Amino acid sequence: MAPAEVAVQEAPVVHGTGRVVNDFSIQVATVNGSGSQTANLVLLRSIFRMGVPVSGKNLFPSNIAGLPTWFTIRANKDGYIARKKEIDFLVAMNPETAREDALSLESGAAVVYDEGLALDAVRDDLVFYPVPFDKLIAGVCTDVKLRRLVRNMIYDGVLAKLLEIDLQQMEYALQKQLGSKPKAVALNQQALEVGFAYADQHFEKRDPYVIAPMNETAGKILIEGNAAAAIGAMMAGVTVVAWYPITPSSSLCETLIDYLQKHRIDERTGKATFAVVQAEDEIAALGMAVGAGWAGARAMTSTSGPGVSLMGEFAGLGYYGEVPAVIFDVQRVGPSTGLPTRTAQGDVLSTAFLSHGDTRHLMLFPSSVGECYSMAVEAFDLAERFQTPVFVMTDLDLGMNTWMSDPFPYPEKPLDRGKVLDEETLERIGRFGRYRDVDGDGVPYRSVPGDKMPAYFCRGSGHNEWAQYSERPDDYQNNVDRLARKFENARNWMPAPVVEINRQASIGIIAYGTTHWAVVESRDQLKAEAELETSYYRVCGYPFRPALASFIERHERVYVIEQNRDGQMLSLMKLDLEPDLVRRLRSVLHYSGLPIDARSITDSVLIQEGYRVQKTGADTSRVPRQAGVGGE
Amino acid sequence: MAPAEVAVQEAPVVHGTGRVVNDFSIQVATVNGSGSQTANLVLLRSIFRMGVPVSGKNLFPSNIAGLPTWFTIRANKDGYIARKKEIDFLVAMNPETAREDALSLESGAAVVYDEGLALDAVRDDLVFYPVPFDKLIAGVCTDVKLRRLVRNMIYDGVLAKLLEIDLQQMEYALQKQLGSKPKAVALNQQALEVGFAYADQHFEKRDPYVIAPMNETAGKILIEGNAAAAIGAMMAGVTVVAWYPITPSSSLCETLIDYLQKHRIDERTGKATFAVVQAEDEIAALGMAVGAGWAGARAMTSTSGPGVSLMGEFAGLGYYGEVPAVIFDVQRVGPSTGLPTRTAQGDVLSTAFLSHGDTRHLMLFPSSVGECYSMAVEAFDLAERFQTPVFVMTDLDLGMNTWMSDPFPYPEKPLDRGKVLDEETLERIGRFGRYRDVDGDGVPYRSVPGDKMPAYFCRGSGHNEWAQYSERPDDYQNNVDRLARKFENARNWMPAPVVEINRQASIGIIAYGTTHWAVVESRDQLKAEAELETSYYRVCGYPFRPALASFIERHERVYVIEQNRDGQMLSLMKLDLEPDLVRRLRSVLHYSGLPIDARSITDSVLIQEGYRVQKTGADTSRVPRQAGVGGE
Amino acid sequence: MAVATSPVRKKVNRIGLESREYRGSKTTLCAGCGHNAISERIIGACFEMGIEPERVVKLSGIGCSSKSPAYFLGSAHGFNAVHGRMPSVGTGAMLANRNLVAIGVSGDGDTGAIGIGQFVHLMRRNLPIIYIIEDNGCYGLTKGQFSPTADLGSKAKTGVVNDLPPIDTCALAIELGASFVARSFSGDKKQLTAILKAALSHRGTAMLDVLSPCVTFNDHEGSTKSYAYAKAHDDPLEEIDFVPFFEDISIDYEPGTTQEVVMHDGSKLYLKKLDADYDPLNKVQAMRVLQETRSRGEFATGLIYVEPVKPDFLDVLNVVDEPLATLPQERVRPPKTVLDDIMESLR
Amino acid sequence: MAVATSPVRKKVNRIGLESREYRGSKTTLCAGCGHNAISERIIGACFEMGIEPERVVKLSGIGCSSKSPAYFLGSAHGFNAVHGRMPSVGTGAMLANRNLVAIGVSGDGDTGAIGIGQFVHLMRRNLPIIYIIEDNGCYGLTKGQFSPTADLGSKAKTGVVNDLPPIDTCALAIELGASFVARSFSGDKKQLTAILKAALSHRGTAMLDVLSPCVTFNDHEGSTKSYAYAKAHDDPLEEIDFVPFFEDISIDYEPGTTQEVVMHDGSKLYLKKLDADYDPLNKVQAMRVLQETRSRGEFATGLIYVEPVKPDFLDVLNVVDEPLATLPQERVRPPKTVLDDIMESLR
Ligand SMILES: Cc1ncc(C[n+]2csc(CCOP(=O)(O)OP(=O)(O)O)c2C)c(N)n1
Ligand SMILES: Cc1ncc(C[n+]2csc(CCOP(=O)(O)OP(=O)(O)O)c2C)c(N)n1
Ligand code: SF4
Ligand code: SF4
Ligand SMILES: [Mg+2]
Ligand SMILES: [Mg+2]
Repeated sequence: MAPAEVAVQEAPVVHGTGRVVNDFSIQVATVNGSGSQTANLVLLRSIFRMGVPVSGKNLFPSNIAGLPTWFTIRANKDGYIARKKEIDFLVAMNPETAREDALSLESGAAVVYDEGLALDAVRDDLVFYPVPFDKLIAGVCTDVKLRRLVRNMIYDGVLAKLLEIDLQQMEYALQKQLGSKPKAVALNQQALEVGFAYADQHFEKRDPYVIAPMNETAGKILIEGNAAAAIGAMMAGVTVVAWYPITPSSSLCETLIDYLQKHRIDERTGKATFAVVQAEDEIAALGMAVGAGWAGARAMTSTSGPGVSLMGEFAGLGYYGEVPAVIFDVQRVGPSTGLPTRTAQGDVLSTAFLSHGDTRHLMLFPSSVGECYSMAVEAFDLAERFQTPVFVMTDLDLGMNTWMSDPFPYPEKPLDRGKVLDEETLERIGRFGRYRDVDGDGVPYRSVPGDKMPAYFCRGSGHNEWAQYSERPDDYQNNVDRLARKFENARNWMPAPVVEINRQASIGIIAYGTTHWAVVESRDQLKAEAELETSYYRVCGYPFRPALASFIERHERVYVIEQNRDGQMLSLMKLDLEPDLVRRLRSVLHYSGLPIDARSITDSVLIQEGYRVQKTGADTSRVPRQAGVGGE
Repeated sequence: MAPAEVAVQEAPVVHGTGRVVNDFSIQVATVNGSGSQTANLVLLRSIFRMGVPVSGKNLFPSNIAGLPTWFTIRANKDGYIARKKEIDFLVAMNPETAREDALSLESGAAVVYDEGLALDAVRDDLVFYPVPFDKLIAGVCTDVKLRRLVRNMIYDGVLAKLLEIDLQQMEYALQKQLGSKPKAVALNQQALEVGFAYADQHFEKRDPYVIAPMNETAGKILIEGNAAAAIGAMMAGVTVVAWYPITPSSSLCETLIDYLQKHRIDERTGKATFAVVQAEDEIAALGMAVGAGWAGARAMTSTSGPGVSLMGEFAGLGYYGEVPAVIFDVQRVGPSTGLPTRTAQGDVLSTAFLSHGDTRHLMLFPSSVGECYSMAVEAFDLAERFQTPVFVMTDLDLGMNTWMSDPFPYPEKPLDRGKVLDEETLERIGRFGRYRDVDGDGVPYRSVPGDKMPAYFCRGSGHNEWAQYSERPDDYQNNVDRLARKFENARNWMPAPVVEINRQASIGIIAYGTTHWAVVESRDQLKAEAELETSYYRVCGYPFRPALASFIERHERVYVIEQNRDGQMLSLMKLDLEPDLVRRLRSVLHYSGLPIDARSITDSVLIQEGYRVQKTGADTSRVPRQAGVGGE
Repeated sequence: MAVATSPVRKKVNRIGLESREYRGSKTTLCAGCGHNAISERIIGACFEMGIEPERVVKLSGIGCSSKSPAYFLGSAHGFNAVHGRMPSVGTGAMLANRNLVAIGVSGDGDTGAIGIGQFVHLMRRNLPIIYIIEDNGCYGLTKGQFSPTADLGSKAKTGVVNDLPPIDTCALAIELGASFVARSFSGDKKQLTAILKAALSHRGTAMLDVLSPCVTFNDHEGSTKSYAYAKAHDDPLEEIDFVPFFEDISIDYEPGTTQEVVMHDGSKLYLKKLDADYDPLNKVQAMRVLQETRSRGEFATGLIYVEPVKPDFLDVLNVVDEPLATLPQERVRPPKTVLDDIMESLR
Repeated sequence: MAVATSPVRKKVNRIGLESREYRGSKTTLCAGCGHNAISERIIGACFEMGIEPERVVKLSGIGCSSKSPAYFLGSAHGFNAVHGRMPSVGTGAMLANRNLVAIGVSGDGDTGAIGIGQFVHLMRRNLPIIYIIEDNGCYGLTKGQFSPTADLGSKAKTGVVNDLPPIDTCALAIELGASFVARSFSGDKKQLTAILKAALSHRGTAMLDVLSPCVTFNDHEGSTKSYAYAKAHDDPLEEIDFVPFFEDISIDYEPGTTQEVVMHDGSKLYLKKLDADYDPLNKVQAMRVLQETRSRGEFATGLIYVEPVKPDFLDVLNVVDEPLATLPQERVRPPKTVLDDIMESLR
């Protein structure tokens, strides 16, 4: 079903100087629950502050403490921030995986590790930097409990020295991270310095990797997609939030609560201009959002696959009763509970048709944290404009990892509350029929409880234009035909695709969501390695814009690249497009749970284009053999 | 989206004699809850017993009592038993709709009605038979309460006389219906006779419609699809049934309970060889079936659209944990609560992809009560063979209406319990790996709690071949690739399509489920009216058999006929087939909630083939204007 | 003597509305169904209390009972949601606009089976809503299957015997924190109206379990309440007033007394009206009374428990007084400075 | 003096198994998590009772607690279902094979929130299963959100305050008809083992609410149980034994006494062990004791209620003694004559 994942080996780009500047990845291997988050984010931010494009991805297990975790930072002067398969610089802190971690490196990679692990006995073709962490930390801190927490900051110090990262930027980043806890800052700062000093005194630089200042991040921010979506929801004026915790979506609502509590408390009364409920489950969460949307609130929920599967019945009610609601689906790996802490784009097809009986849904596909923000705002407008549930399809990679971005612009447009009945309209249209297609666009007017406009009865059972219960075939058919028209009209309101036409290209690439970042890099690889020119179409919404067909028409072969087994977006296209266009489509699929990387795309496209590609190992080296029994 | 429904008028086939023999439809218009069921079924069965092909369809509202209901019998010497749009003979018992009912008839139709309704004042081009029901019933029965119940039997008597139905067959049918209540039989018999006598004395036959004995039903049975499926489940050896009431599926489990209590009580101990639970909802119902299937039972549930929408999460667990379960989806009109008492084929697409994250399901599509029976048996075998949920997609028309059929054959094959581990197998395969693809067909072996074979841990989270928790990319990918292989292999185990190749035909027709019956008739119409020869492919299962592609290949244009708005089966085909074949496919859609009729298909095909078709009224005449506010 | 002729003045309530302005569409339920009587009482109570219909939202799940919101207060908004999920929809609606008066109608199947999870959590939240269970011990709309409040041992028309004990929704509601819990009978006009009026002036969850006979399906041969059973086991049978089919049952009895109600199928219901001096403020006593009456095969009726000043869910959430739904943009979209500050903090 | 050397005989139970044969995989839960201690007690109780592991099915939903079935009885079948739905899966399994011993493990989130509906109905059915709630007042696996058993007023790490009162699963279970209801504490080895052993010999639903500290997330500043709160409001603070992080809490106290347990975060739990002569057969009293202890801020521990001879769900359904799952074809497919008769009846 899926093409085998093959990959030519990427040689580290060694410059004339023998130095690899701003183009490598660092991986920190720890145990979850051991408190390495601060050290890793400080490392990330300090590189970012030096003006070098970065991304940080956390590969963590689905439990709370005690299992292997990897944090990978990619610094790349060209702005490639997708996951890269190869690790150039390893920090091995986890005794359980250290051997395997070291074995999986390419020859010539560097490894900072705890002295006691004696990794230099495992192989001899790496650059070894053993550090006596325990000894060093003992000097920093007497409290045994605290040692565990600041120990990790030592490797930041070591790396600062080895990678030539500005220590001041590290200190700034530390301040940023722990600013509210001065004692913690001081302690960590000490650890940082101890690490730096140790490296300074004991290590001779023997690997080529360094960070040098650039000017590529000025003005930019670092943020996770979930936080970005939360800010978007707040700026969209969300008033009712009902949610149920689930990885990887929980932090969306949790961050939102934080922001709302800070910025949406009425100054005069000290009361909240919002209501947030942790519901008893996802059915109730969407039920509350639907109830609130019906009663005029801007309402939302946020969840992941299992939650979406539970929301089917209410999603259908929202579609047929025509109730606005925004649902963030931060996708993780399915089927079923699947891999709760891994990323995928696997809910696309089932969400499009979520619920029985000719139901269809609008979907948005943010690719970046910036779009998590802007599409969150847009989703509320679309939900009210089209009076229907709108799904914002993000994923774990976007939602929970840290991304660079331009700062988010303040919304230009006022809130679009859609066709809410007012006296003027009522006069114009005469009698109010809740489901009457007055304007010929399939979108009827609605009134809202308490607004003194004519009331109506909302229901999931058959109804006519006047919102009366009806089992008449003509009423039924007129109504669902109008719904189909409304859906069709929504096409042109969906966020526009991002299209890059390359006049020399006979090959097109289509992607969406986080797959974008690997595509950007892969297109350059295709050009560099095989002189393959490509055009690019990034899908931002469903139903598709008409531009999709014209894009495909311009190209002989079009690769649809996505992170699921079944080629779900391609499937939606098959349903929509003329067979002539469908014939041009090919699939590039990646579904290991890890974020897609450029190499996998490039190789798959090259193979499908008839090139011979040298095979490398499967994309699994960075994951524990000892994946124990347990799990969410 | 849907072609407008147009229809040329079908002229009643008047024979040389001026008599229309065995080719007309009778409609009885009553109020639900008024007890006309017995009279209608007696009428149906008596025609059936005279050897004439018949079908009976009940058009009822979604409430319990007091709203208009229509029962339509079609008698057809050629065996066409799909719904026919035109009514030839009306029995108007409902004062509320009588006027409208009469107005909707074609000129020349006959109407039996309650004297007081004075329908002859409404129009004068019908054949009128006014009957003084109240006066007649008063003579039969003194108890006022009972009068209401036997009153309807009078029209049976009147019809027996007018349509030349054998009174003895009516009496037989009455006996069959009420055999256990001798007093009721006697009373009804009297009413029958009174009606017959009245017609005999007062009416001169002025309409052309008569029933004459034939020999087309000998040995056949009359049954509803739900009862047929229940018998199938019992013969499949079902042991655990968990269900939640919902129209139109409730009678499936209710009938099953009846049969099980009669035929599956252990003679020696008086105990049940089955367990039936009315669950608290559909989530629990499927959860119980999955738990029971995992523990080795043959387990099932039965529901309709809203229930399926709630079952998403467990369906995904069944797919990924590989647990057998049989789910009957007796489809009704959606979206949402929709029209609970109307028929549709609207859950096809959402059920195929029910649940997030690359989940897929096997589906069976019975067309007849015979297939409700045989596919029920088959579904349990397939569920165990492929260790996965199997959906049997029937609909309200099939499930709740009364159909003729050949008697059901006793199953030839023994139960296929699939790959259940035993000592011999264990020896052969060495170590037991629950999710190991030992045989290369994607189907692993399973053990069952209490069977003393090696145990395993079943889970919806990531797992490897040994059923251990795993988050490894390669484990994940290997496993879902195997699942895809398993699904692919199931293709050839799905019930074979029923294919009729017409060598002269350049046009193919594809249908499934109850649509079949209208297709049979429509193909004859196409031939008779436009000399259009057609081939026919009836889909019986999903994933599709490879034969589907070859069928389409043989034909220039292929019409996929179905009862939903969105062309759902056609959509599934688009996903599966080469674009070259997809190009040949066209949709014929019918989604008014009424069973599809041949005329609608014929007209739609003719129009799409470029013929000019005379338009008739929409298919809505038989449904109340006064559809009130209320509803399920 | 000449009399001044003035148009007949219809009786109006304190906000100037006539009773008919509280009516809804014509019912499509069976004649004699207890649910219809309850609709009448809701109409009456809202009229008498002078509730503004446009402030009311009517909410329901799916079932015969859940249809009834269409049959009262026709000028109020209504939402007939999905089966068993009225609580979440009602919660959302009240969050959107706390000034609404929410009247939720559910069935014993809608609440006791598929909806019991949402019921539990609504009670726990003390959402301001009147939550009425129209309790007939069966699934009316799907033709008479047992619901979780059906009598143990009763036998349905299909022959199936109910082998599980009934759930007591009042006891559950009290245990879970509802601040107003009552039980009544659809035909007890006086008591039900009084309870509804009290509920309309209560702030917080008012849970009303209203026994409401299903004339069509709750007619169980072999049931401990059935006519046949009564005939065999009850001596003073001849004294029983046979209530004809399709006619409302109405009763009126004194506080402290027990009333035997004969249902349409001849089965009997024993209602024990709480004493006039019963103290509904005492939770422990309320639970005890429920248990005791239940063990005698009786239903305690009346206002069983009330906690008059418990903060409701909106208070707990500290939501502004105005409806969230209609707050203007200035109050829900923070100014540019806020966004800029957030951006700054992320550098 | 020469001593005969024989291999050291490990202690075996009545069916000849060693204790280690009741172990499962290595836990992946946090060190010190109460759930681990409960797994140990299950291992101990099953060993002591001589349960055949191959007759056991381990069932769970989703959560840290729901992972624990992997950590005991490794040779038993297990099913880690979906969140909150263990009851239905367990019901199906027991229907399939009534000879199994079902041990279900759930969390307070898994049961109290998403799963409360299935919980209610399982209790009502008196399904033969040991239903253990590993109750830590929070959602461990999703990082510490409040569950429905969280203390009113406690404050999570995110700053959110829990503003709803806790659900008492024991009171609910008794009200709903469970035939064995107990509460204990993960660290009370003696009591918990005794209760588990009793539960293993009970036929019907044995509902065990086991308080089980989450060392990682149930560490709520501002909670009424928190260390800080205790410091401010409690005089004899210096007497409190600070329980170091990541170490099991274990306690042992006498019937009739109240034990103050200091949790990892310094918060306190008050456990009131039922008197030695407490009569668990009395339902009314059981409910009263629960209410009273609760109102004092204590948790009653011990076997709170038992109804020893209540028919279980399989009895009620009158299912044959053999597992339905493995009945041979002859017993589940009626003979041809039956089908023929049915066909005849449809002519
Ligand atoms: C998800 C779902 N499952 C099942 C149904 C079918 N259904 C409609 S009403 C009903 C039961 C109604 O019983 P109750 O709530 O007691 O109301 P009553 O009709 O007795 O007033 C059921 C099961 C449905 N509409 N939706
Ligand atoms: C349908 C669904 N919703 C949400 C989740 C996410 N989830 C996993 S565990 C859990 C809560 C667990 O809490 P609890 O049952 O108390 O177990 P604990 O971890 O505290 O032992 C949640 C919400 C899920 N897996 N599935
Ligand atoms: S079926 Fe029963 S509950 Fe439904 S309307 Fe009729 S009497 Fe009422
Ligand atoms: S997070 Fe809490 S509940 Fe989960 S394993 Fe750790 S201590 Fe236990
Ligand atoms: Mg009911
Ligand atoms: Mg918990």
